[in-house]
Amino acid sequence: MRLTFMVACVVSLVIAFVTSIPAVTVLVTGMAWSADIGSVTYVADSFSAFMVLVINTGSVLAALYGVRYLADDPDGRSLTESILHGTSFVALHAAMIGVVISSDLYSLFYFWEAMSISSFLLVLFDARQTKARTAAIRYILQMHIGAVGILVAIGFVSSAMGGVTYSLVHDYAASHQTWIVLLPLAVAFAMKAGLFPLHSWLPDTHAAAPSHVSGLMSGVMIKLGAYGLIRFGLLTDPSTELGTVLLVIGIATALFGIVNAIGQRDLKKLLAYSSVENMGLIVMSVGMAFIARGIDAPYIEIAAWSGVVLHILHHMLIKAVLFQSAGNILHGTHTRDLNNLGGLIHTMPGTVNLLLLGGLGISALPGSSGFVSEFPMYISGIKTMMMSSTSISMLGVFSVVTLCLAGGFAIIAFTKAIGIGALGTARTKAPLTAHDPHWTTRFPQWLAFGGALFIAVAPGMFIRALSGVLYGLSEKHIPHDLLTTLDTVGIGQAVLIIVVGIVWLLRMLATRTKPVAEGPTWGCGFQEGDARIQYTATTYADSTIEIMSPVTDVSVSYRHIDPADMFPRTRSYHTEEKDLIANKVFDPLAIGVERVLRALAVLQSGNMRSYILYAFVFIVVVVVLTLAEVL
Amino acid sequence: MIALVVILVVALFFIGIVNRTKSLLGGRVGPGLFQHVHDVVRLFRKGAVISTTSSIVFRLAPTISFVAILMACTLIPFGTQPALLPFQYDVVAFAYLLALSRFVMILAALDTGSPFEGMGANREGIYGMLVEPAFFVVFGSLAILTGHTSFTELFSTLHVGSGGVSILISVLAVYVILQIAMIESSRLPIDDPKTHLELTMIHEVMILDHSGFDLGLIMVSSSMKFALFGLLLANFHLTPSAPLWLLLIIAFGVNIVFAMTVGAIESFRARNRMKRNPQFILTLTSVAVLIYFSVLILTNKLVL
Amino acid sequence: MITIHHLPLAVRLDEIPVVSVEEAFACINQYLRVGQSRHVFHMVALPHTDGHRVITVLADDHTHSVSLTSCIVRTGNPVPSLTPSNAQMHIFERDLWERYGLEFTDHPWCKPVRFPVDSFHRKGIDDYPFFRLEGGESHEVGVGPIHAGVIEPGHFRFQCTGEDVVHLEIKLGYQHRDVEGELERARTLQRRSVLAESIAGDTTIGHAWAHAMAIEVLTEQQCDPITEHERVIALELERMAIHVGDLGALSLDVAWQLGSSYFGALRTPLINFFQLWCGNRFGKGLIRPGRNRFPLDEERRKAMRLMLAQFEKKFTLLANEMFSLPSVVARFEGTGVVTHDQVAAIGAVGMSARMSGLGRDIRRSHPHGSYRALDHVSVIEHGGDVLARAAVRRREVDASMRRIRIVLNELSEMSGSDAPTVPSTFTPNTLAISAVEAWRGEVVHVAVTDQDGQIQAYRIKDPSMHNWFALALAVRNNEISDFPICNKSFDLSYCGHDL
Amino acid sequence: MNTLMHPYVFFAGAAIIAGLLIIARTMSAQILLLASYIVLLASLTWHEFTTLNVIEAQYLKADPLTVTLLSVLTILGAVAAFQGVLYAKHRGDSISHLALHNAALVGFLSMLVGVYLSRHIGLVWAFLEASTLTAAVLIYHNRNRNSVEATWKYVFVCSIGIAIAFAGILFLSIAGSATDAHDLSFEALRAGAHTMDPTWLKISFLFLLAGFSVKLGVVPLFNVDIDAKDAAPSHISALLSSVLMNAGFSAVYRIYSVYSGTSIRPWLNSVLLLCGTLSILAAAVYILKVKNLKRLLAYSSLEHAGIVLIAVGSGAWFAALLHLVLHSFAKSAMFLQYGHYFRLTKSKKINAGGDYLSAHPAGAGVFIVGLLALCAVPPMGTFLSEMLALTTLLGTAWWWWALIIIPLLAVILWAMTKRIVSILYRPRHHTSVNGSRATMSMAMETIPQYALLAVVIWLGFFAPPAVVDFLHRASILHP
Repeated sequence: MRLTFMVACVVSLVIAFVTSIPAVTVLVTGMAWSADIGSVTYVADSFSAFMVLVINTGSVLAALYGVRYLADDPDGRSLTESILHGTSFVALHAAMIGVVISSDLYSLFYFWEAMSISSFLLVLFDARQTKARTAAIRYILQMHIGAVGILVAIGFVSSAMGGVTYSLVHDYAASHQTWIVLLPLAVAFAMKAGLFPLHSWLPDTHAAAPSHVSGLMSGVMIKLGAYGLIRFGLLTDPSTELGTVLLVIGIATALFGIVNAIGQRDLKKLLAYSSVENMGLIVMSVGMAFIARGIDAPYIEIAAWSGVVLHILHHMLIKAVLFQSAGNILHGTHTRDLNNLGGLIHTMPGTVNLLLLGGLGISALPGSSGFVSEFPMYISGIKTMMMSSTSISMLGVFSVVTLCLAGGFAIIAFTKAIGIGALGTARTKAPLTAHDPHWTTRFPQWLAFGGALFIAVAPGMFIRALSGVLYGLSEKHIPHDLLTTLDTVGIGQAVLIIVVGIVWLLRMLATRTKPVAEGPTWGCGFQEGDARIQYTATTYADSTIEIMSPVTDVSVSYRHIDPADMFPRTRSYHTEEKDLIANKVFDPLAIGVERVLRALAVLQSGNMRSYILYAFVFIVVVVVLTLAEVL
Repeated sequence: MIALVVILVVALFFIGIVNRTKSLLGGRVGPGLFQHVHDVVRLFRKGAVISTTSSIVFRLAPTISFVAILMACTLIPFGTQPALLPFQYDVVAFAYLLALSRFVMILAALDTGSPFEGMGANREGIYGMLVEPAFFVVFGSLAILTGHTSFTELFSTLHVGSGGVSILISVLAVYVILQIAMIESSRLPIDDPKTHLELTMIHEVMILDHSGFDLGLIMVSSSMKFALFGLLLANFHLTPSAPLWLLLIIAFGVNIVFAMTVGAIESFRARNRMKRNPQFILTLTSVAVLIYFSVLILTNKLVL
Repeated sequence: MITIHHLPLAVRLDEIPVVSVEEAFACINQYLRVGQSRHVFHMVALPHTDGHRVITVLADDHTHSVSLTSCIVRTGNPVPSLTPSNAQMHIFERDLWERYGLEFTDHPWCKPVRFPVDSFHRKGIDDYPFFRLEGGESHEVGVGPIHAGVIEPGHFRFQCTGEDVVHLEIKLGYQHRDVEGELERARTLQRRSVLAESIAGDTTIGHAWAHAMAIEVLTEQQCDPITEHERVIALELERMAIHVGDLGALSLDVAWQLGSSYFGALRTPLINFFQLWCGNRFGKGLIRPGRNRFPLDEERRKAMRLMLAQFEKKFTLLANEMFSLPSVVARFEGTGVVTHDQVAAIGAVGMSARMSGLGRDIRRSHPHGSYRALDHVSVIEHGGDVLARAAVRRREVDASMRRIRIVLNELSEMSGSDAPTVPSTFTPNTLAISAVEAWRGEVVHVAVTDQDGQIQAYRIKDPSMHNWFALALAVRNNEISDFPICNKSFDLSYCGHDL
Repeated sequence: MNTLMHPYVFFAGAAIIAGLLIIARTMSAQILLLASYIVLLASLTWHEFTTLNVIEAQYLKADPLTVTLLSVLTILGAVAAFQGVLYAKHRGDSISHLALHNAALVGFLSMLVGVYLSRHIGLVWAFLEASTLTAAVLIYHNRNRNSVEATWKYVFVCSIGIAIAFAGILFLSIAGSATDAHDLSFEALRAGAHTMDPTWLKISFLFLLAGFSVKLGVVPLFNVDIDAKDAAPSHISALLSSVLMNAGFSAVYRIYSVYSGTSIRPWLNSVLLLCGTLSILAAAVYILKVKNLKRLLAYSSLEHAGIVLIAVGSGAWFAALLHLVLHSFAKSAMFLQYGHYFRLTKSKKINAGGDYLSAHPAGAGVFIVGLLALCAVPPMGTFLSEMLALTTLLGTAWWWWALIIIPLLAVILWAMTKRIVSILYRPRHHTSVNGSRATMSMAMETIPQYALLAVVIWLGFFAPPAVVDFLHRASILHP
C-alpha cells in the first residue's frame, strides 16, 4: 500500500513540478500559456496558473501526508486497491489541472467528470464501512447530476455556435439570453463548490474519505467549483444581477455551513461544513466583485478579488492542516466522534498543537492567514455599504454581517472542535491510549501551516505577487492604499505574534520564583468527579442549535420525563445531526422517484403473453401518438 | 500614544467607580476606588494553583487575551490624535482582536474540563457572536456618515455636535456601543459578576480555575476592555478645536459617567433570563440597523 | 389505627394498634387515597424484639386530626414499599432503609438520604448512585458540596442537555451532627432545649417551640396564655425576618442590587428586636418547656410596635418596587414551576405547598398554642413558580405583621401567672407528637419514652425533608442558570435534613 | 487470399467446421477447430475490409459498418470460444456436450455474419431467425430448469418477433408494390423509398422495429432477451449482449437508413427516441429492484441499447456506432468477469458477494473499470460516445427529451454503482460458506477481460485517426 502510494506521490510531485514551472512563468510574465494537445487547445491565463499552483500545493501536501498516513493504515489492502488508490490520486491531481487549463467545454466536461470519478474512487478507500460506501455512492450520483449542467451547456452552445470553445460560449452568451448557458453551468459548479442548497454531498463525503483525500477535496477540489463560477461569470460579462445572486447564495451557504458545523460531533464533518462556509464566503466575495464591476467600482472589485484569491490560498493550506490533524486523531483513537474524545493534548500534543493553530486560522482570528484573507472581504463589504445606491449599500451590509456572524459562529465551532475534542479530560478510553503519529506525518502539516503563516504576515507581498491574477480577473491595477492597508495588517499581525512572545517571556520571568501548586479542577469539593462533568460536543452546540433551529436538523431521541414521574428510570439521550436539505428535500425527492420507478416495475410479470402484448401495445401507442401528431 | 495612556489610566479606576457607584446606591460605603488595583497587584505577587487537567492552552490564554486587548488599544485614537497603529478598516481588526481574546479564553475554559467553565465558555461564544453584527453595522454607518473607514479618521471628523443632524445618530451609537461594552465585559443585563453563582455567570465562571499572575492578567484585560470602550465613547465627545487639557478632562469625564452609568444600571435592574439574552442582543442589532437607515436618510442616499 | 384530634398529643405506645405489615400498609394507602387534605406526618421506627416497630403518623387537615398505626417489620424480611402508590413516602422509607436496614421490595428510588451508599463502611462520601442520562451526549453539572456563597454543604447533580436541566438530584448529608442522638442522650432539659434550638439555625423558634411542646405534653404541663402569645410573636417575627432576608437573596440572585441591599437592611431591625428581647439575634434561649425565659414587657412591646411601623413603610415600598420591576418579575415568572399535582404527590408542606395552591398550614389544620383561638387564614398563591414563592413570602410578612399586632394588643390586656415547673421525668411508654408551622412549614417532633420515663427515641422532621424534592421538580426542564433563584425561593435547610 | 475468401467460402468453411466439431471427440481437436474457425472469421473480415462495397453474392455486400461489426465479432467470438472451453472444463462437461456447444457457437456466429453482410431485408430476416435457433442451443447449454424455460421462451418470443418483423416486411412490400421497387434489397429500397406511401412505410417500420427489438434487446420485446442472458452461460450472455445486439442494430439501422431518405425521417427519429427512452426507463425501473448480478448487467445492456437508439434518433450516428462497439467490449468483459464471480460465490445474487477486492483482486479491477465504462465516465470511450449522443440530442428540437433521459441515466448509474461497489467492498459474513478466494489461474483469465476494457479506453481516446475515420464512414450509411 505504502509503496504504491509512494509511486503516486512521486508522480504527483512530477506533475506538480512540470506544471508549476509554466504556471509561475505565466504569473511572472503575465503572458498566457497555451498548447495544442491532440486537437484540443489548452490555455492557462494568470488565473488558471494561480489555480494550478493551488492545486499543485494542495496535491503535494496531500500526497506527502498520504504516504505516511497509509503506512499506518490498519486494514490489509489488495494490490488492486492500492493501484486504484494511487492511480485515482494522480488522476485527480491531473484532472484538476485539466479543468483549469481547458479552453473548451468538451475538455472541461471531460476533466470535470474525471475529477469526480477519481475523487469518488478515492473516497471508496474506506468503503468497507457501510456509511462510507453510501456516502461515496451519493457523492458520485450528485456529481453526475451536477455535471449534466455542463453537458446541457455543451448541447446548447455547440448546436447554436458549431463549437464549444470559451470564446464561442462568450459569443453565445452575448447573442442569446445569458442564463440559458450560465444557469446549467452554475448548477454544475455550485454542486462541486458545495453551495447551498447543493452542498449536501460534501459533509458525508469528506467524513467518509481518508484524511489526506478529505484535505485535498476540501482544500482544492471544491475550489474548482468557484473557479468555474468565476471563469464563466467573467466570460458572460458579469452583471450586478449575477453578482447579487452569487452574493445571496454565498451568504446562505456561509451561514448555513458554519451553523451546521457547530451542530456536528463528527470532527471531519465539522471541518467539512466549515469548508461549506468558506466556499460560501469565497462565492460571496465573487458576487461582490461582480457587483462592483457592474457598478464600476474598481476599488471594491479589486478588494473582493483579493479576498477571493487570498481566501482560496488560506483555506487550502489551513484545511490541509486541519483535515490531516483529524486524520492523525482518527488513526490515534479510531474515532471521529468528539463525544468520545477529549484530553488529547496530553496524549497527542504534536497533533493538537497543529489543530489549535489551524483552528485559530480557520476562525479568521488575528495573527492568522484567515484574518488577512477575510480582511479584503470586509474592505469590499464596508466600501459597498458606503456606495450611493441604497440597494447596493444594503448588499454591503449583508455581506459584512455575514462575515462577522460567520466569524462568530466559527469561533463556537472550532472552540468546540478543539475544546471538546482535544482539551479537558478524556471522555472514553480511546484518547488515553492514543499517541502522536510519526513526525513525518506532521511534516506536510507544518509545511502548510508555515505557508499560512507567511500569508498572515505578508499579505501585501502575496497580493503583489498575484497582481497578475487580480489584473486578469478585473483588468484593473491594484490601488496603492489597498496594498498599504494589507501591508499594515501583515505588520500588525507580526507585531501581535511578537508581543505575545514578549509578554509570555515576561510572564515566565515574573512567575519563575512563584510557587505553583497542582490540583484537580475546581469541582465544588465533590470528590467523585469524572469525565461526565464536562460539556459534550452535543451540549456545547445545543444553545446555538436552538437559536438557529430553522436551518439545522438535529433529531433528538429521548423520552421526556413525565411531570408526574417522580422517580424516573435511567434513560438515554441521543441526538443525530442531519443535513436539513438532504433530509428534508433531497432524500424525500429521491425516495419519491424511487417509489414511482419501483411502482412501474409491476410490468415485469415473467408472463410470456404479456411480453408479446408489449410489442402490440408499443405499436398501438406509437400509432396513437402519431395520429395525435405528438410524434 | 496618548490614547494608550488614557486607556491605562482609565483602566485603573474604572471598576472602582462602578463598584463605588453600586455601593453608594445600595446604601453602603463599599470598597476603595483602587481596591481593584490592589487586588491585581496582590495577584501578580502570588503563586498559582494549576489544574492537573489543564495544558499549555490554559496557561497561555491569559497572555494572548491580554495582548489582543492591548493591540486593540493601539487602534483607538484620542480625538484628532491618531492611534498608535492606524490603518484603513482597523474597525475590523478591533472586533477581531476582541474575538481572539474570546477564543483563547474559551479554549482555556474548556481545557480545565469543568462543567461550569464549559457553560461560561459556551455562553461567551454565543453572545460574542451575536453582538458582532451590531458593532459592524454601527461602525459601517459611521463610515458612511463620515466617509472614513479607520477609527482615527472617523473620530477626527465625527463627534457630538459636528453638525446638528448627527446628534441623534451619535446618541444611538453611544447607546449601542455602551451596550456592546456591557455585553463584551459580561455585565448586566447579560451577566453579573457579583452574583457569584457558577451556574449563572459567563465571564467570571470561565476563569474559575485561573489564579495568581494569570488571574491578574485577566483582571487587567477586563479593566482595559472597559477602558477601551470608554475611550471609544469619549471619542464621540472630543471636539478637535479644544485644547488638550480640556480633551483629557472630557475623556476622563466621559469615562467616569460611563462607569457610573454601568453602576447605576447594575443597581436598578435585574439580570435577563439566560434564554432571553439572544433576543436582547438582537434588539441591539436592530437599533444598529436603525442607525444605518438614519444615516442613509441623512446622507440623502435613501429618499423616502 | 388510632385517631386523635388535637396536637400536641401524647399517646401510650400500647394504645397504638400493631397490625400486620400488609394491613398497616393497606390502611395507610387507604388513608392517603382520600385526597390532598391528608399527608404523612412522620414515620418512626422503634427497636423491637425481632425487628422494628414502624409507627406511621398521618395527618388530616380537614378534620384537624392525626392518625397513628404501627406494624412490626422483621429484620432481613423485605416488605413492599408504599412509594410507588404514594410518592411522598419515599423519603421516610429511604430513611428507615438507611437507618435500620429495613428492605423494601419495590422502592423505585432506594438511595441514601444522608450517608454514603455503603453506609456501614462509609469510605467514599460521594459515591451516590445518581440518575444519569446514558449515551454520552448529555453532560452533568455537579454543584457543591462547597458552594460559592457561605452556605451549608450539599451536592446538586444536574443532568443537562446544554442549558436545559433534564433532571436534578440532590445529595445531602455532609455533616451528620446526630442531633437526634444527642437529644436522646441528653439528660437535662437545659441541654435538650439548647440542642433543639440549634437543629436548624434559621428555625430556632420553630424547633424550640416544637420541642417545648413535646416535653410539655410528656410532662402533662400547660403553658399560660401569655407564654403562648409571646411564642406566637416570636415565631411570626422569625418568619418575617427569614422571608425578608430571602427576598433580598432572591434579588441578589437576579442581580437586582438595590433589592439585595435594602431587603438585607430591612431584615436587620427584625432580628435586632430578638437581640433586644432575648439577648441574641436569632431568638435563642427564649423558649423553654413550660415557660419563656425572657418576658415581652410593656417597654419591649412598645419598641416592637415602633419597629414594625417603620418596617412596614419601607417594606411595602420596596416590595411594591420589586413586584413591579419588569426585569425582576420577568425573571421570576414561570421559573421553576412546581404544579399543584406535583406538590400534592410529594407531600410538600408549608409555604412550598401554599405557593402552588395547596393550603397546608399547621396553624390552621392542627393549631397549637394560641393559634387555636386566632382563626388563622393561610396565604395561598397558585402560580407554583418563583414569583408565587416570592409573593407568598411577601404576603406572609404582611400577615405576620398583622398577627403580631393583634397578639401584642391582646397581650397588653393579659396578666401573667407563675410558670409551671417542668419535672425531668416523663410519662413512661408514651409517644408524644408536636407540630409547629415554622416559616418553612411544619416542624414535627416525636418523642418516645421508655418504661423508665426516659426519652428512648427523639425524631425530628424538618419541613425540608418533604420539600427538597419540590426543588428537584422545580428545576426539571428549566434553564440551569435559573437554579440559583429556584433554590433560594425555596431556601431549604441542609442541616434540617441531615440531622 | 482475397478471391479465396468469398462469403460462400466462409459459410461453407463454417458449415464444415461445425460438422467436424460435432464429431470431434478430443479436446485438442475441438480447440483446433475453434481456432481455425476464428482464423476463418478473421480472414473474412480482412477480406471484406479490402473489398468494401463490392456485391459478392447476390445480396451479400460489405460496407464499413459490416466490417466494423465483423471485427468486433471476430474479437469477441475468439474470446467467447476460448472462454467456452474453459467454462466446460470448470464444469466438467462431457466432450459431446462441449462439441454441441461449440458447433452451435460456430453456427450462431456464422448466422450473425450473415446478418451483417446481407443487403436484402428478407435475407436479414432469415439470418436472424436462424441465429435464434442456434442461440437457443447455446442458452440451453446449462440444461437446468431455468435454462429450459428461458430457451423455450426465447425461441417462442423470437418467433413472434420474427413474425411481427415479417409482417413489417409484408407492409413494406405493400408500400413498394405501388411503386417500381419490387426488390427488397436495401439499394433498391433506398432508390424507391421516397415514392412509397409514407403511411405504409411508417407501419412497416413500426413492425420491423418491434420485431427486431427482440434481437436489439430494446422495448418492447426486451424481456425475453434479459431472461436469456440470465439463463445462458456467461460467455454466451456476453455474446448476446454484444454481437447479437449488434446484429439487431445492424438490421434496424439499415432499415432506418433506407427510410430516412423519405419525408418520414422526423417521425422515424421521434419513434427511435421514444423507443430508446422507454428502454432506458425500463432499465431504470428494473435495475432498481434487481438482486441478480447477471440481470443487472442485462438491464444495463437494455439501457445502452436505448442510448444507441437515442443517438441514432438525434442524428449522432457516429456516437451510436461508437457506443455500440464500445459497449460490446465493456459488457463482454463484465459478463466474463461475472463468470468468475459465479465461480467464487456459487450464486448470481449480489448479496452473496462482498469484499471481492480481497477475494479476487484482479477480477475486482475488471468490475471497477467495467463499471466506469458502463457508467460512461472518463477515461472510458463510452464517455465520449454518450456525451456526443446527449449533446447532439440537446441540439435538436427534441432537446427536452434529455431532461427525461438524464435523470433516468443517473438512477441507473446510482443503482449499478451501489450494487457493484457493495460486491467489491461490503465485508462478507464470516458464516458464509462462499469465502473462497480466486486462484492464480483466475487472475490470468482476467487478461482478455482487461484487454477488452483496454480497447474501450483506446477506442475512446487514443484511437488513430484512420480508425476514427473508418468508424465515421461506417456510421454514415447513405452519403
